[in-house]
Amino acid sequence: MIRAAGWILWKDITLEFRGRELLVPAGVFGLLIAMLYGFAFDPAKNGLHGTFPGLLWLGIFFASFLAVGRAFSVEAEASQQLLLAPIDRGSLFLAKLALNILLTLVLAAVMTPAFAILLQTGLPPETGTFLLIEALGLVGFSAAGTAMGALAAQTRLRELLLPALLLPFTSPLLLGVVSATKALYGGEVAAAGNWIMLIAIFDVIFIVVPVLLFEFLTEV
Amino acid sequence: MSVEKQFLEYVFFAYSAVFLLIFLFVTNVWRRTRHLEQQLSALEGDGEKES
Amino acid sequence: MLEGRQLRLFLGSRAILRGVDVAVGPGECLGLFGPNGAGKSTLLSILSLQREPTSGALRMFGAPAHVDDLALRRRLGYLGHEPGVFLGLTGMENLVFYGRLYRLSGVARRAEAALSRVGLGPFRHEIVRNYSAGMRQRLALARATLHQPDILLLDEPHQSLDPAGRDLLDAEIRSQCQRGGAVIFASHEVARGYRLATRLMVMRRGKVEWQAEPASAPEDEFRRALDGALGGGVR
Amino acid sequence: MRYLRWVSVPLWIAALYLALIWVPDERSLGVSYRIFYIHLGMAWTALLALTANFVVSLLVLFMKRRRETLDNYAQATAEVGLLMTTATLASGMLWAKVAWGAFWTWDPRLTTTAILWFLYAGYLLLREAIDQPQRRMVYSAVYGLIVFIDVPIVYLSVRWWTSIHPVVFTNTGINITPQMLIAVIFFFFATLFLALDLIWLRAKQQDLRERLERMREQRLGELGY
Repeated sequence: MIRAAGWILWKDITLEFRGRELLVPAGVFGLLIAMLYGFAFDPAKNGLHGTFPGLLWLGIFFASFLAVGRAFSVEAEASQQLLLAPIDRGSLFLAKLALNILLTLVLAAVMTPAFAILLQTGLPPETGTFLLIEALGLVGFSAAGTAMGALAAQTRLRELLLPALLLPFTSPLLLGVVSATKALYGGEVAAAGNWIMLIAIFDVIFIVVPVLLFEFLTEV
Repeated sequence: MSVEKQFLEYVFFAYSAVFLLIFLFVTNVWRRTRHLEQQLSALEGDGEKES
Repeated sequence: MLEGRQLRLFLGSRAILRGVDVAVGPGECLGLFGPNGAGKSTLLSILSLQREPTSGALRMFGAPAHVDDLALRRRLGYLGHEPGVFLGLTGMENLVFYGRLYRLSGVARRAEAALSRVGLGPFRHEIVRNYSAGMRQRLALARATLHQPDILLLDEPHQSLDPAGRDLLDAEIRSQCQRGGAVIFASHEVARGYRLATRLMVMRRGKVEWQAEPASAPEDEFRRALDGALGGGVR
Repeated sequence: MRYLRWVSVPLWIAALYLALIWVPDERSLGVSYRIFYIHLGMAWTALLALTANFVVSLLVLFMKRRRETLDNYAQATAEVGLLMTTATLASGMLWAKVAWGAFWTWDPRLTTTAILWFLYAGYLLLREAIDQPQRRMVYSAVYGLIVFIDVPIVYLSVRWWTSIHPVVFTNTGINITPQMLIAVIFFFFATLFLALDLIWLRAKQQDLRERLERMREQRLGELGY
């Protein structure tokens, strides 16, 4: 199961390196968001420290939508044959999950510094903890996004349906990551720890439940 | 305007809002059912004519 | 090798297959013919374990066949309407990828051999997006036969192939049968299909209308049966 | 099921009489607290309808037979659940304006209920967007199992987190007078019967649609398509 997932991931990364169909549009969109926020909120005059965590995470989530929504469409050209191969259905989910985690991590790595510079807030203190929050948050977002992307890919509306399916689920995650980041800016590391726990629970639920249910989805 | 009267208005709004929602739902279901029944009887009618 | 009895498929209340009996043995090549919407592709999708029939019994190699039987999937090869190859990978990479999923040994060697067999040897390191439709179909054929399946299922394989490619495909099908494998193909190619198949089956509206062996049925009889199926509708 | 309405209508009349006239005004909120009855009835019924949707979704995935009928009920329960959640939110917002001075606050219970609304709106959108009946059935069942996570969270939210939303049943007992309890019970059963009626109506309509499709199929067959 893991080996097959590895090969599918290898194929997707090769495709992404050659075509750059996911990262480049999503990355450009992410940087544009930072710039537009800068225009709209005028960071020089009103300090944005209070709202920065919310702005940053919404930006990352919206940009990630573009990448996560397409992850299953990449397969569209050959999904039939891939499903005919003697591989466990769970491995396809795992491969897509790993791909989405990588994509969103790269996006966040580009967007976070850009946001910190353009909105003139700087990174929060306890940068190590902040990176942990980013990693866990993006794992959760990718897990939920992969599950909902698998559902949405088979509908008439395709990616258009994804926001309506995914955003309500990610609201507790958004609350978690924004609150944790805010706590870091306020210097309350213990409070951030509690929020990190919530994010971790979200991650576990959205990795385990879809793996269990994915079998049903590929049957029809 | 007394507070009592304002309270009464809110109660009225709340109940009528809920009833309006249910009314809209029911009429929608009924309208669609009617439509389906029409289509069904048209199909059945055709069948009898030809056979 | 493969036997389906009274296969039925309903999508909601729509009947796509209405009780089809189908069987192939070693060395046999069954040709499915009929108008669009007759259920040929649906039948092939059931036989290739993409979906379960609503009712009916499907057996392969002497045991009941189910969608989730991974060992069984390795013994089937399927070529559908779409080539099922990744446009961003080279021909070689495509075959190696599929070979890995099928857990073949000596993947690179096998892929090279398969590519030169379908005449794509010189183009093996070129990205598939630059291939023509005929080349993609040849690659798809190499992909479907890479793991040397016992049963080969082909859905209108002649489409989008150039004349040389068609001959190549026919040779591939014949060698599959000579090896003791079985082939089921769906086609609109009347003359070519008649020559190729060891048994002919004409379907219409989810049922088998007519079937015979080419040895006992002259080609014009087959054509009459097919015309009946094609013209029986409203067209 | 056809006699449901003969119980439902008198129940509604009784419930409305009890809640709007019979029960005396509350001390601090006066007449406005009477929104409470319809709010509570709708809220409980909404959660029950969505729980029914969860059960039906489970059955769809694990039963072999009669799945199409079950699927009709999945559609019906989700629609009625969403309708009643909407009614809960609408009546709740009006009451909040009176009691808390604002239509909306980011209280845990309000937040989780708003999320609930979006989740089931998504459920219905998903159903709408899949044409192939088998796939619609399985996909929406899987989604229905996942979104149900929020239903117990809505119920428990006031108990887990500090919330300004009032709670009727707590570990220590019932927080309302016996008179109010009688009206609450009547209102709850009135809305419950209404919900059953609506679910039945909607599922029956789906049955009709399927019959129509079969009929169409058959007629097409007769015409030689």
